[in-house]
Amino acid sequence: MITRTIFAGFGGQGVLLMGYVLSHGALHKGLNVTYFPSYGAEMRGGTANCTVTLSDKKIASPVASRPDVVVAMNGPSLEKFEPTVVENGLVFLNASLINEKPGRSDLQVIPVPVVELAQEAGSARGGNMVMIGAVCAKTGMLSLDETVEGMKAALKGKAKFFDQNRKAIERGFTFIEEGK
Amino acid sequence: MITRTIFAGFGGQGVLLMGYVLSHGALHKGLNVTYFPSYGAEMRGGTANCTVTLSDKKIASPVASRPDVVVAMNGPSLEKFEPTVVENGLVFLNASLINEKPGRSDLQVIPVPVVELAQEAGSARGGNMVMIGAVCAKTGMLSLDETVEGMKAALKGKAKFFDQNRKAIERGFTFIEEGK
Amino acid sequence: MSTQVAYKQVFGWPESLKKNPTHYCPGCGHSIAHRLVAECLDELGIREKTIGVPPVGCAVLAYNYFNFDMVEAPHGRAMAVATGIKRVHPDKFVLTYQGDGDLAAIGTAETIHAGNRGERISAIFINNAIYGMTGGQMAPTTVLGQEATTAPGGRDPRLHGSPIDISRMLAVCDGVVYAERCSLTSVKNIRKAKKAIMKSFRCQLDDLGFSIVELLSPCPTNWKMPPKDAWAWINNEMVKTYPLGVIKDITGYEEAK
Amino acid sequence: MSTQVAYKQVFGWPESLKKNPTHYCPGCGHSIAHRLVAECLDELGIREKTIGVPPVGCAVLAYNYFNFDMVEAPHGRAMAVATGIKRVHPDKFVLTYQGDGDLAAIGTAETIHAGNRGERISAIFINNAIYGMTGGQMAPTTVLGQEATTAPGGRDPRLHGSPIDISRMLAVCDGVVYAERCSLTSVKNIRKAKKAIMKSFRCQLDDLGFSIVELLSPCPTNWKMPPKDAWAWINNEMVKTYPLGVIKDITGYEEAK
Amino acid sequence: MASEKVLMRGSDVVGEAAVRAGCRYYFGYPITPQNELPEYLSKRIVELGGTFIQGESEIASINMVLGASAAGGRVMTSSSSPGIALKQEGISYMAGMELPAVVVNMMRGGPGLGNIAPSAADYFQATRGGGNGDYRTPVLAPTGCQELVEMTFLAFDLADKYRTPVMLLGDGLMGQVMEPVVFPDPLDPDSLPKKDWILDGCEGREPRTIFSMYLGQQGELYQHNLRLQEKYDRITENEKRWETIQTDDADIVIVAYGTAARIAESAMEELRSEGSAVGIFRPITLWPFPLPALRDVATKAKKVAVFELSLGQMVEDVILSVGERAEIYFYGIPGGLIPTPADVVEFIHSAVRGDEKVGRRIEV
Amino acid sequence: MASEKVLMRGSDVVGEAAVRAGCRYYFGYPITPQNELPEYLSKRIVELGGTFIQGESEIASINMVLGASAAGGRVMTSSSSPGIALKQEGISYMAGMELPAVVVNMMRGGPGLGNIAPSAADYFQATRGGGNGDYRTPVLAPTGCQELVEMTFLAFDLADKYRTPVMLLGDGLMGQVMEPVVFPDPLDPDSLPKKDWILDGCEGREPRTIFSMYLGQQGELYQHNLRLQEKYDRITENEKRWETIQTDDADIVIVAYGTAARIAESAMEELRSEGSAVGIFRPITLWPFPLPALRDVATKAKKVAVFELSLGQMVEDVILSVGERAEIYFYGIPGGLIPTPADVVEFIHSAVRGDEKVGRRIEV
Amino acid sequence: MAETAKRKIKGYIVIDKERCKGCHICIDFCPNQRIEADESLNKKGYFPARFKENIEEGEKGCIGCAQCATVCPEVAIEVYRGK
Amino acid sequence: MAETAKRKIKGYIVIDKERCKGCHICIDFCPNQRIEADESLNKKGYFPARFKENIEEGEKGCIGCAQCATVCPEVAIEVYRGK
Ligand SMILES: Cc1ncc(C[n+]2csc(CCOP(=O)(O)OP(=O)(O)O)c2C)c(N)n1
Ligand SMILES: Cc1ncc(C[n+]2csc(CCOP(=O)(O)OP(=O)(O)O)c2C)c(N)n1
Ligand code: SF4
Ligand code: SF4
Ligand code: SF4
Ligand code: SF4
Repeated sequence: MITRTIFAGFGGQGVLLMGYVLSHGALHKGLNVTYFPSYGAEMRGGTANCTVTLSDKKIASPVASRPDVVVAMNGPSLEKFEPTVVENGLVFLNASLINEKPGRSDLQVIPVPVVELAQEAGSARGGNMVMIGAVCAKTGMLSLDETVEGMKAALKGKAKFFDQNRKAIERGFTFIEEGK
Repeated sequence: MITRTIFAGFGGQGVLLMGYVLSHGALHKGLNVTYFPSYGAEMRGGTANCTVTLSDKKIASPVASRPDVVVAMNGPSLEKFEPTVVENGLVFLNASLINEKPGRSDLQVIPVPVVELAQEAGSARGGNMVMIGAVCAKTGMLSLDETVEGMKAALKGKAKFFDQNRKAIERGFTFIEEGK
Repeated sequence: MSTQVAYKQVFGWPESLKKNPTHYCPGCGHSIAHRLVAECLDELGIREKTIGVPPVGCAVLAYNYFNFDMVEAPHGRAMAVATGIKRVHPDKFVLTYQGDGDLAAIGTAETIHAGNRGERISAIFINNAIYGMTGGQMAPTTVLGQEATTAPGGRDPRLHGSPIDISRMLAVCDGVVYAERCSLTSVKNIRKAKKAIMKSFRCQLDDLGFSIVELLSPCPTNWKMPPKDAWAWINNEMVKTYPLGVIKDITGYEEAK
Repeated sequence: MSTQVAYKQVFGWPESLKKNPTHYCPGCGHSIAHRLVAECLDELGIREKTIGVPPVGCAVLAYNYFNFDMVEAPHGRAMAVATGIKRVHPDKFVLTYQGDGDLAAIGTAETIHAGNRGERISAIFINNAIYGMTGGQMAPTTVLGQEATTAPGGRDPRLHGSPIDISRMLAVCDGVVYAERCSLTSVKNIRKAKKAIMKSFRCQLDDLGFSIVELLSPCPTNWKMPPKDAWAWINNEMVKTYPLGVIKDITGYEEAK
Repeated sequence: MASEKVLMRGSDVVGEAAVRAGCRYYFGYPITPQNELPEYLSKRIVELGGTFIQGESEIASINMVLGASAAGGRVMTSSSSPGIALKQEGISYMAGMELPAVVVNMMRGGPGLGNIAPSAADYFQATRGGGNGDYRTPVLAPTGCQELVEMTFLAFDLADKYRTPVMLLGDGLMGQVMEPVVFPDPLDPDSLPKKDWILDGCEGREPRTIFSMYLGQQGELYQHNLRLQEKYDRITENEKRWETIQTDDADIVIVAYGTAARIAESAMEELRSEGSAVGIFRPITLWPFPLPALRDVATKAKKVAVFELSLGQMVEDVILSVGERAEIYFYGIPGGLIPTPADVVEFIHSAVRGDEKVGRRIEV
Repeated sequence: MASEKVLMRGSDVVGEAAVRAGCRYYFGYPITPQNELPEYLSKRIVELGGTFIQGESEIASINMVLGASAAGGRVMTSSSSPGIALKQEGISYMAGMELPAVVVNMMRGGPGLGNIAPSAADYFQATRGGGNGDYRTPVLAPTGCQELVEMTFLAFDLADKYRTPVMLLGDGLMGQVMEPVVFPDPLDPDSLPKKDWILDGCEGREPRTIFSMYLGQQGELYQHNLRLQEKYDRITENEKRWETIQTDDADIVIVAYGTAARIAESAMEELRSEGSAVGIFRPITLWPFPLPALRDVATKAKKVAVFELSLGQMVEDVILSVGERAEIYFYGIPGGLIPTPADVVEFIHSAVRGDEKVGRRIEV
Repeated sequence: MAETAKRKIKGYIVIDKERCKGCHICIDFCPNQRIEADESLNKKGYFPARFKENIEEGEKGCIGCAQCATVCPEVAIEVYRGK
Repeated sequence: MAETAKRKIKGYIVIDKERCKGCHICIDFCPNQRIEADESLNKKGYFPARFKENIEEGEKGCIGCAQCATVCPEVAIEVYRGK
């Protein structure tokens, strides 16, 4: 089984960190993993994205021309990556920011109101953690524990953030599990 | 007919100028000619030499591994080029400086006391002009007039030296023609 | 807009700037410097005879913003490229626009010798004490103690050397007629900077020689400061290493009003 | 030699020089500079811990003359090469020996930045105002009016720029602790030059920073003058552009006797 | 001790592998996409008591490397395409002076400034010597983080063994990818074999000199070049490395290296799942090029398909290896795009059909 | 008017030919063995109202060339091997920016500082682009002074026609040799075709920009490279040049260019006088390499003998041209010696016998 | 612009909301606190600056001094002054 | 060295004739004119400097001051001084 996920959004939305969390969690779980950030144009500003590939076998290319999962944290990202998702693929939307809906009807779309959920979990800045929680919960790529372990490894040394982030990840899980 | 001549000596002895004179004279005469100076090591001092090739046909390589004529203005040059001369080749020696004799017995050796002859011609510094005169006279590569024309072309613009140099060249010719 | 009070635009878009959005970060000094250059060209009416050379650095895309002829130079070589242009078109106006890595590290030789030859070039030198484009590495102008991604504990003179003052070095050259250091971090300083740029341009138009205007410029992104703090850091800290003011002036110009 | 009067050798061959004949032209300053460097190393007893970097220039073969470890540097890059060596062997003594083309033209950036980093290197800078090795082209230090094969009518500031004073530029750098200009054209000047070299070597041994000794040096061949006239030209003409003396000294050393 | 499996970015992997291989000297100038490597080392190497200098330029950096190497240090520099172009003179000197060092090129799109997307358009420069003279540098082209570890170690060893600069050729993708890696035990630099040619002051011995200039009129430079050539022949004889993937039963073999090989492998998986007998021949050393091995594989398969992130550079070595022994197809993507397995699949479809819809047939 | 026959040194010939071809801008840095060229121009070009600048380095010089070219000037630089190595970044930029210029390389022995004897060891660098990225520069390899005149004119014309840097590849011997030459009439620079892409201030038109960076995510750099490739294909199609000498009846054809070809011609004369049917194939453009022509000649002769002033660079192009159509022998003299016809005669004797006493047989 | 506002003020500014990058330097530099941060993101994802058109009790209006525009790095502000 | 000479002089010099390049700088700098140019070339082709051993009437002898050696570019002069 091989799963390719693209996380995308504005520079400041912590999309690369989501990818780290997933990658570290997968390593913890014993999977093969590649993480590949957009290191795009040699210029400031703009959007960021990263591709995480998980597999139980050796991973050849770390690039995903046709991702299984897309996590869009803003409108331009949705626009850019929607066409690339595999048929019947999964699209997560930052519902706090994105009003548009994907045009394709084959896709399974999961809108996540990340800002609101993060606020509920204690800090409005934890939107990316909520989202990664939701992604892992929905796809089953990582369990809650594995996701939290991934987060800790990704933030190695910054223990003071662990607690808050765990709460946000949990909120993402419950959002999927409980549908709200 | 192709004739390759190497002129060699100390840096200050005007060996390159001898080559110029021969080359320009040959151009004047309507021959094909190549002139190739030693541009040796990227360093100061040491010796200088040049190779002049005359021919009535197209000249391929301007380099002479086996010259027909060698003009040695000092001992080290004789040492260096003697072994390269063709069988029965011609060697001109600056007899004012070189006491050694070539070891090869096949060679035709012409010692020219250039300093003394130049003094006779009016200036001790004209040794190289005496020598080129002697060389042209002996080999018949250029006539006296052609040699003088070559000298004028080589020194283009420096007319004030023409007279003195002509005298020295003539002295070289008479040295060969009259044997003294 | 209004029928009752007549409003007049007192601040707007200079013609020498294209109306493209810039890629610069919020609070970056590059875009201010762009505007000042553009305003000066407009006021001198020389946009159409200007040829500019941007750096490799954050301003590498300056040709998307400046509304005149421009040619890219390899990193550090803007002064050499500008020299080539100016020698072909001595009657045109040639400027380079360069960062500190470009002008004072890899381009040191080109900078010093263009100055030394007295090339009729105006150099706009954006000193932001860091490598912006490549992500915050130490610049030759990084001040002591300042953090950079390649000077993790802060710049230490023993390990990394001291901040370089290339404008003062240029001042040693006979061919350099004018060098001034300004900053982009207050209304007053920005206006002063504009005057300096104007003067530099005049040096070229009057065929006096080489001139350079060094602009202390904030890089909030790589300094890891909010724009406001970045501006304050220049005013409070950076000027200690790079005091503002005229470094050399043999133009003989009367002080501008 | 004599049985009646006891003679003692008061001037002889320094151990730090190999006994090879040099390839320098008659009356050239390079060989004098070699000797002074060698004498200083001998007197400090550091020959066996010295690593030298010659230039590409007439002194490219200096490793045939100096009797200590030496490594060739590409043209202009001696300072960078020396930096690499010194960082591997901070306890060894590292010197560069460079001509004006090498140090002040192609090597400008390497020179300025080695100085700026305060590398513990001693630089011997042979300023002969010309490119010797390549046959008399203009150097960045060629003085105004001086003829060169690439400045046929003599150096003209408008066409060729003005002579560069790299030692004064280096003095701007914090890392440079000592810079002095001497000449090799009289008994007194040569002795002064030796003192300066000694001082520069001490700077390194005492871990103070970067130092440079600039030596005005005759190139009779490319100046097309007899040696004697070349020496006189330095004393009478060249010093006008390059005045002798200390340019910077923050060593705190007491003046040598 | 060998490390646990850690998730690490390619550039950092090279940095960590370098210090574990005993490298204590790094000189370099920033350029995307390889800045993470010097950034990593600016901390790591200094912790270990080594030297990190951000040179004022690529040229200064390569010459600091030259000096440090002459002084006996295990030393490295890194850059990306235009920066590597600037180092050519220095590399040529080091080849001539027989000085070991590791030069990392994380290639980007060109020519000129281009952009920082992955590319392999510096193949000629790397394998034929972009500097002056008859010299070669071993070129290692890893694929993926674990191999970056191995190749970094190998690069230092080859450099010292043959006294030559060695090039490690990657690209931005390789430098940016994070993958789990295991590191071998760190080497103590003091435990490395002593070099008897270095400059460290002539105490107790004759002075040594290191140079590339041979002025002698007796053909000294000629002799020196023949000596170098002999060394290059030895390297060619002994150091060729390559990987074959499922070539045994393959009717068509993709020849690709580095990132292109990874993409090709994904394509191969897809093609195999469609039922095509596709294999991969991956040169690991680009110089010396594994000519005999490729010749064998190609002769057997009868069809090779060269896939390059350039408009055709390695393909020359493939032609030189294969000649008329197999049909050769070529497809190149010049710098500036991140290529995808789908492109390669299309290319192989074309090659299998024998048409030129994607890529082209090479006439030999 | 066309000049009378004058006796002139190769370097000066290039200088005079350049100004007659309308070149008014020269930027360069001294290096032996080509200093006579800038020295000549420092006077000549200034007399004509043009610009001569001795740059502070090769890098500064090539970038002055870049600027002058962008500004529309006919411009030239020159150097020798290590200096040309330093210009690689600039040349790569100019290729990417499509800027015309003539770059003269009077090669010397390498690697590194080497020495100044003739050499042809920069063939790879010249023909494959020693800089970064997928680019090529036309490379002209004249032999002798009269051809230096023609090739200098041609270099400027090709540069402008295709908007590309063009390399003129000689060596110290060629630069130092004096031979009689005739020059064509001087061109008035103002009479040259106007360029509609240059930068001269945007009066009355939209501003223009010239650059090599293509950041766009839509494959702009990719497209740019394909465009360049198309141009290179056109050049390959149209601009191949070569000379054959007595190949019609030849059983063995010597392949050599530049100085080596001159030496080879002397050798051929000697060999012919011995009764051997020897011919010469001389590539004049090294890139584009005259592959089809050589293929034809080789197929007919059945034996080719490659003679290079390097340890084997052009021989790769010969193999790519000839393949198994003929036996290929190689003999190379690395920089540092002035080779003699006698060496080549020995080599051909070996090749005719089919042994490897001098040179070696290449397995294809 | 509302009539009421205009009567009280000497000048006004127009901020190009999409050009603005939300550095908020202008907010700092306006002597009369006529600029504030918008609460909604623009298309690029920044919180742009917004001109405070309505003058509350005790506040001064815009005087068209152009200080905001002078410091604005994005040339996002046009300034108009009444005659 | 002749006895006569030695008695009169405080010092003497030894010039390495083959090392000397005939720049004749030393001749200029000797305060007592103790050096002159040789008339015959050395092996390299230079006219080397030569120490004037014999002191003529009215001349001063070598004082071993080493000025010649200090200025000699070739380190071709060794200087000896009497005690
Ligand atoms: C030859 C070369 N070396 C390095 C780089 C990478 N590079 C691009 S910009 C830059 C420095 C940027 O810093 P600066 O000049 O200070 O400008 P800023 O981005 O801060 O405005 C570097 C090192 C390059 N493009 N080319
Ligand atoms: C890269 C490179 N450029 C140019 C040269 C040619 N070159 C050799 S020495 C030299 C300059 C010599 O002048 P200087 O440094 O003043 O030393 P001098 O010979 O006068 O002592 C030059 C340009 C070279 N060898 N390498
Ligand atoms: S990185 Fe710094 S210099 Fe570059 S655009 Fe951003 S703030 Fe400006
Ligand atoms: S050319 Fe000049 S610097 Fe070089 S050795 Fe001769 S005199 Fe000395
Ligand atoms: S200063 Fe300009 S960019 Fe910054 S917030 Fe104000 S309007 Fe926006
Ligand atoms: S013009 Fe002056 S008063 Fe008006 S908003 Fe701007 S800074 Fe404030």
